Amino acid sequence: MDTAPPLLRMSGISKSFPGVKALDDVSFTVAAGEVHALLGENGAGKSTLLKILAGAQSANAGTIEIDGKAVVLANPHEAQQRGIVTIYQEFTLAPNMSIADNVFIGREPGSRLFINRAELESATSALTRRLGLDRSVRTLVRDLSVAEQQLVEIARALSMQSKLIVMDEPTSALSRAEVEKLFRLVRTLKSEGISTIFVTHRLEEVFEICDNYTVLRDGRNAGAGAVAETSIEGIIRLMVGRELSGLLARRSAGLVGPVALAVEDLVRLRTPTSPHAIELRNVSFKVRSGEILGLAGLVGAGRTETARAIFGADPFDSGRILVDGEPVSIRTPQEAIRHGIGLVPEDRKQQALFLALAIRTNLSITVLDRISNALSFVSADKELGLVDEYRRKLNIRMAGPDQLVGNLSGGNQQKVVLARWLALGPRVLIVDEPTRGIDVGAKVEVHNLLFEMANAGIAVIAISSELPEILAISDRIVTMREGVVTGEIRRDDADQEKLMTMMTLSVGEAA
Amino acid sequence: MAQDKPEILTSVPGLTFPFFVHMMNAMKTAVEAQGGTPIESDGQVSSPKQTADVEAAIARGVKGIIISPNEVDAMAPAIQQAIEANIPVVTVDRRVASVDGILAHVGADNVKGGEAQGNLIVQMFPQGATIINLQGQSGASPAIDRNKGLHNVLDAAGDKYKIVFEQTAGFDRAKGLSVTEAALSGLAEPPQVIVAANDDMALGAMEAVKGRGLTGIAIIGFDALPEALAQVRDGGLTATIEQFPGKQSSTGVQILMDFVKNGTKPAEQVTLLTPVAITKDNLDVGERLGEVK
Amino acid sequence: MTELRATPEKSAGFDPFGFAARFAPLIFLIVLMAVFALLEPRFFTSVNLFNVARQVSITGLLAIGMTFVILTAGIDLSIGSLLAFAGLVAAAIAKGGLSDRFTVGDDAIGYGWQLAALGAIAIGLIGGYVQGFAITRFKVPPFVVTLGGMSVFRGAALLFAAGGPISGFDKDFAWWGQGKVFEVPVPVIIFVIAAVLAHIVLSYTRYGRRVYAVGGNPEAARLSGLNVNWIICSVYVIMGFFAGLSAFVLAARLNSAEAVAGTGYELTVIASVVIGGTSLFGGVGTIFGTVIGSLLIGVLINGLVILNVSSYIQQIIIGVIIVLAVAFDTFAKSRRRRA
Amino acid sequence: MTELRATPEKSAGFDPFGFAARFAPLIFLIVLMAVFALLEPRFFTSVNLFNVARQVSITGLLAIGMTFVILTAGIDLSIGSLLAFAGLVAAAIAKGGLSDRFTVGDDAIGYGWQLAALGAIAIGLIGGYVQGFAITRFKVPPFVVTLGGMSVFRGAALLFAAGGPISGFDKDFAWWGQGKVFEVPVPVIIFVIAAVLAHIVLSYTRYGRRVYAVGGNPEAARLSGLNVNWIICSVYVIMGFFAGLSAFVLAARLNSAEAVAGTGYELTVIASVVIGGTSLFGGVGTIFGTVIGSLLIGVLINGLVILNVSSYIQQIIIGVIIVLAVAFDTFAKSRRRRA
Ligand SMILES: Nc1ncnc2c1ncn2[C@@H]1O[C@H](COP(=O)(O)OP(=O)(O)OP(=O)(O)O)[C@@H](O)[C@H]1O
Ligand SMILES: Nc1ncnc2c1ncn2[C@@H]1O[C@H](COP(=O)(O)OP(=O)(O)OP(=O)(O)O)[C@@H](O)[C@H]1O
Ligand SMILES: [Mg+2]
Ligand SMILES: [Mg+2]
Repeated sequence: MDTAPPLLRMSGISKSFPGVKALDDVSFTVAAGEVHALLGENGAGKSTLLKILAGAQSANAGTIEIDGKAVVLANPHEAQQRGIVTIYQEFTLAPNMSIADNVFIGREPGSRLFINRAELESATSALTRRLGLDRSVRTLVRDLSVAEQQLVEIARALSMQSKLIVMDEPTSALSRAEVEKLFRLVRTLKSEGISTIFVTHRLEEVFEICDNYTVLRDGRNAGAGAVAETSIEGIIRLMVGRELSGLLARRSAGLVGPVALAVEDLVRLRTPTSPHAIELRNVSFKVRSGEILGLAGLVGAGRTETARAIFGADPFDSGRILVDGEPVSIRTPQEAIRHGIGLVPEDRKQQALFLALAIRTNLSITVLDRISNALSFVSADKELGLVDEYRRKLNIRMAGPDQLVGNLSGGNQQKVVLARWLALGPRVLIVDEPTRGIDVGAKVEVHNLLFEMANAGIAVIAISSELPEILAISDRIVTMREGVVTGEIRRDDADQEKLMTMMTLSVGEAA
Repeated sequence: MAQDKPEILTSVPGLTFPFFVHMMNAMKTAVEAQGGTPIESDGQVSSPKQTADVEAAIARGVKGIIISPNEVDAMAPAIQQAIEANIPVVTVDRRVASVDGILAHVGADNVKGGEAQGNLIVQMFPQGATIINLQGQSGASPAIDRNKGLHNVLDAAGDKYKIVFEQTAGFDRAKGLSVTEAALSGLAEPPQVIVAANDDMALGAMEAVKGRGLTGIAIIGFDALPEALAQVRDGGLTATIEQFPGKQSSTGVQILMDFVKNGTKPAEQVTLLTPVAITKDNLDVGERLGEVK
Repeated sequence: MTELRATPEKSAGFDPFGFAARFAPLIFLIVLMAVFALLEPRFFTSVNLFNVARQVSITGLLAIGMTFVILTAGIDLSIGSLLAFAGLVAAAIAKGGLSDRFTVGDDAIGYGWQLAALGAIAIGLIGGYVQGFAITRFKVPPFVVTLGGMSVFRGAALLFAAGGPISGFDKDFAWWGQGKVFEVPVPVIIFVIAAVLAHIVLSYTRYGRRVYAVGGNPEAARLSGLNVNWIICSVYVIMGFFAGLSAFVLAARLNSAEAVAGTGYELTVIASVVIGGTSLFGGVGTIFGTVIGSLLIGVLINGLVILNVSSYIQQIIIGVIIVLAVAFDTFAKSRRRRA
Repeated sequence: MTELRATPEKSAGFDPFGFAARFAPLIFLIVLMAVFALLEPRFFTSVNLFNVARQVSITGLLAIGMTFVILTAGIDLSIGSLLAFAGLVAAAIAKGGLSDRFTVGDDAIGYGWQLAALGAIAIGLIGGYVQGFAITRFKVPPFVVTLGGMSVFRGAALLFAAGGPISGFDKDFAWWGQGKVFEVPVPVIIFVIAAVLAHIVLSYTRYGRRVYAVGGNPEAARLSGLNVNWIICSVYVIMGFFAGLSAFVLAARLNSAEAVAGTGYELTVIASVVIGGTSLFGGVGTIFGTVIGSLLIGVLINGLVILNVSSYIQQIIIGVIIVLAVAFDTFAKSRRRRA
């Protein structure tokens, strides 16, 4: 059996985009029944490699062998025929169709012509139950949260006949509970002899679930091996090619200033635009300038809703928002910005980026007033200066300021969004999952940026589903569950277990 | 394009209307018969488009222009331009009064045609009549003129001629049908006359009347298309108006070519042909009767 | 789309907002008809209502095809021209050539309505396929391809018939447009059958689901292994089929085919589809809505004519009501989400 | 570092694919003109080229406004009707009312071209604003609102002038459409100035940036603090301005204003904009492209007439070439990606 060819062998894969060589002579091997981690910094070429494997893009050079036989994967359909099933990094669902329709699209049970709806729905709900997605299978995908949508994508992949499941950052939108359910499923698949390729920027997950790893750096192979024989530091070294600089020193809590933003009894009922949104019930908290307040909670805790309500992105029913002690009326994001509040939204593609526009346009959109003259002409010098400043500060990898944002890797896109708000310099900045899909190196950079901002006197509210991150960056942590604040704790007193308990408390217990 | 084969611009308001298709064919045949080369221009029912065509023809250096203007006032500047470029212009059907120097006009006024319809109604129903009037496309000048002519006569003839229903049907057969259907539903009594501003609408109205199983309604069209002549012959339509587009065209071309070839100016600057209402009795007046089998 | 919105709230008894959201166009239609009936009782006679239904059938058939197209976020501006061309071809076949184009009644020789219908539909299918091919193969937006097609087919129609009509068919041909079965006009029967079939295809077949998926998120559909190009091309072929079919029915109805037939139909038809709740961005819409939308426009035009409103003012009223109908639909849907 | 690798390709000298991608419409235009010039040398005379330029100016002005609209992923079907209405208002003002509508030449009394121009532009602005308001406030898709507007403004124009034209203005008025400055027709000068200004606004000002942003991703624009509704409304106002301006120029050019003016302009104008590389999905496009697109259509129409192509065949050729032009653009851009 030792001589048997591996399940998948990709060799000599190269791929260029205008101005960027995304992959350069990359080789990649996956054995049957293994869970293989594909790692690398943002823009290293992971997604590009996997899209080539999925038949969604074509390589400029290289060969793909499955079970030792060379294959051509001209389109996603052919890849699926050969048992390669992919969960893409980007959203690939039809928003106006139900969960069941999305899961089985193109493969509906039934006769040649007609769909058997009953079978379709029961098959779907069997899958969603296994994943812990607690929704009617008739719910429209557009009414789901990002996390739930991710689960639908996973369900779709699991519903297909497969030999190899490719998961490009499946956990970036999930919290711990769903991640564990997913891992349980991956182990089951493994026991059935099905291989998994797993991409993540949360390196601890690699050690939890993966057998082997391959690291890419700048589109080239940087190393590979067995997970058991390496460490997080070892992998980081391969990814980054240098030692990571540590976290910045933070200003001590004593220097924190007056209350910059106070939220009092915020109530938002099942609401205008989203019938399934979390109801907010009497959410109150304060954040001081110079402080980083962590908002922790499980999926559906209502953190995003709170942030959007404060920012004026969605209306709320009652409650007050005070900026610098003064009650303010905020009904639109524009008004929020006028009061010095900024929001880095959860979903960068849908809510933050202008994918078909240049990086410079994306970055300067919030500060146009500042970089233009009295006649409202935008100064090219100032704009390019701005791009240059943040390209250095955040180490954004781009071909140039005129490159389209849509062509950046996911992590670099996130950095552009952050840069946009940093450039504005708000008094209160809310960041919703600021490091989703960001590599370890960049994560440190983003954290340092948040510290810098706090040090500069900005009040920061950080929402994150990663408890280690919350613990690493917050001065103080507020926990939420199902639209209710369940507790508050100083960072120094907190650890993962305590937070977990607070996050799962129900209302009565919290009081 | 030699000197002996002078190029002549033949321009009509719109080649989607059978009336103008016939006019265009008559013009082209006449130009060729007179030893010229016709340059075809379709105004596409748009004054700017027809203006553009005239300008293109001036740039091409045509020796003469025969044109039926889409709209007399709007086409005046283009015709002025041609005259300033020393190109003789003959207008057909619609007369551009505001420009001096037009070589000749040969026409059968649309207002007169409308009057012919009105006169026929008065003659057929001396006791008075109830009338449905299907107007042409809103704002189009033949629609305006024909409607005006009809009203000139009927309004003067007194109260006994009641227009019980008046709507545009856009010169379109399908609309002629649907508007007539609605009108017949909306009226307590079927009308005695349906008068339409072109044959297409009249033929549509005829189908509506047939569909209702009504008889004895006089349906009057306009344009004397072969199909309408056939229906007049077979009793589907009562009458249609002949404006002699072919004769207008050939006369116009004759005048133009005489001038282009010999420099002869016409004796009469304006030639007006009187529109005639064609009924079963005078079918032979129809210019295009030959096309009917 | 409304029917896709699976509702856990269903069991919660009658939900007036949900009802209003789902049936907003229907409610609007009923109100409109009530207003017309009040202003002019003759509007509500069976003769007139059958008239409306028959008039609606022609554009309604086109609207069914257009629903498929718009569900994929496409658009087809060429339908009026394609209809004219297909109608002339059918007429020429029925008359056995162009030489006898005006012979009236049963004397007309020819190849029969069967071949004529086939000819019209064939032209529609070919026209639709060519456009679908250009859209998927050359990646030219549907708006542009069908704008081109609009010009090309009109030119072809004019050229084919040298600008003139072809008319006077035999009784069997005319029956398809003018006949009745138990008081119900034949075009109405054709329309109803077509609508039911199209509804079944869109709601219950694999193909229908795929049309929604491609419209909802083409990239996702592609990555799910669907042959997106094939599906997009197919909706233009379906549109072409309906253009051919309605060309045949219209020719039979008017007892004549003309090169200028169908001018401006594209906008009326698109308006019908959108009033029925189908989204121009694709992925959302139903045949039921389209039928209501077509009826709404038909009723509007007929009602205003019956009331003998001046044609200038008619245009103003029609424009305003189209906007109001869609605004009402949007409003009802947003109310529902608030509830 | 990817960013380092990016540079060598740039300095590798002339990139033919990049050039072709950027200037595909221009290349297409030049080839078309060359073909016409070869087939008929008289096409290339300065008189004729100025003719083309003047003819293009009217629709070109509309296309500039339409570029703003399409950049926000909108569409405006009402422009032809709005133009007709605005033109009639200008004409009525210039003639001092409707009673003297046919008085010819300088005898015509009235309120002068200044007030007439203002009147036309005011109608355009109001018409645009009302539609922009309906789009942003009632959340009705632009396609529907402006389809309604198309009907309403046409009705209003017909009603205003009781269906008939108004004509015969004084010399000063007519100069704006018929005059020349050093051989260059006045409409051409207006068009060029407007194009340059629009280009500056879109490329170099805050407002321009915001228009692109709203078109690129309205939700992201809203969350970046832009007043999306305001911007969307504003592009319809700009479109209205250009409709009013070109109504004035057209009336001056024809020495007459008609209620049926501008019929079908919406499609020609949208085609010009799209041929120029502007995406119907918003966020992508330039005024330069729009100017090229307008010229392309103008040259096509003029060239075919000069070549004496039969009018029916002209329509077929125009349809095909519009599709080819956009296909060529798409093809050039995709080559660039591949390279
Ligand atoms: N369609 C495209 N056009 C141009 N460049 C692209 C395109 N897709 C990817 N790239 C570039 O290719 C490189 C690799 O991108 P890829 O998405 O594979 O990175 P990744 O390793 O998946 O990063 P991340 O962890 O951020 O998802 C990046 O520099 C990116 O900018
Ligand atoms: N952009 C949005 N607009 C309206 N509603 C939204 C939006 N995003 C999410 N929602 C709604 O909010 C609900 C909960 O979202 P989500 O799960 O993101 O909550 P959360 O507390 O922010 O949790 P997390 O941040 O862990 O995802 C979802 O059911 C979804 O319908
Ligand atoms: Mg990636
Ligand atoms: Mg969230």
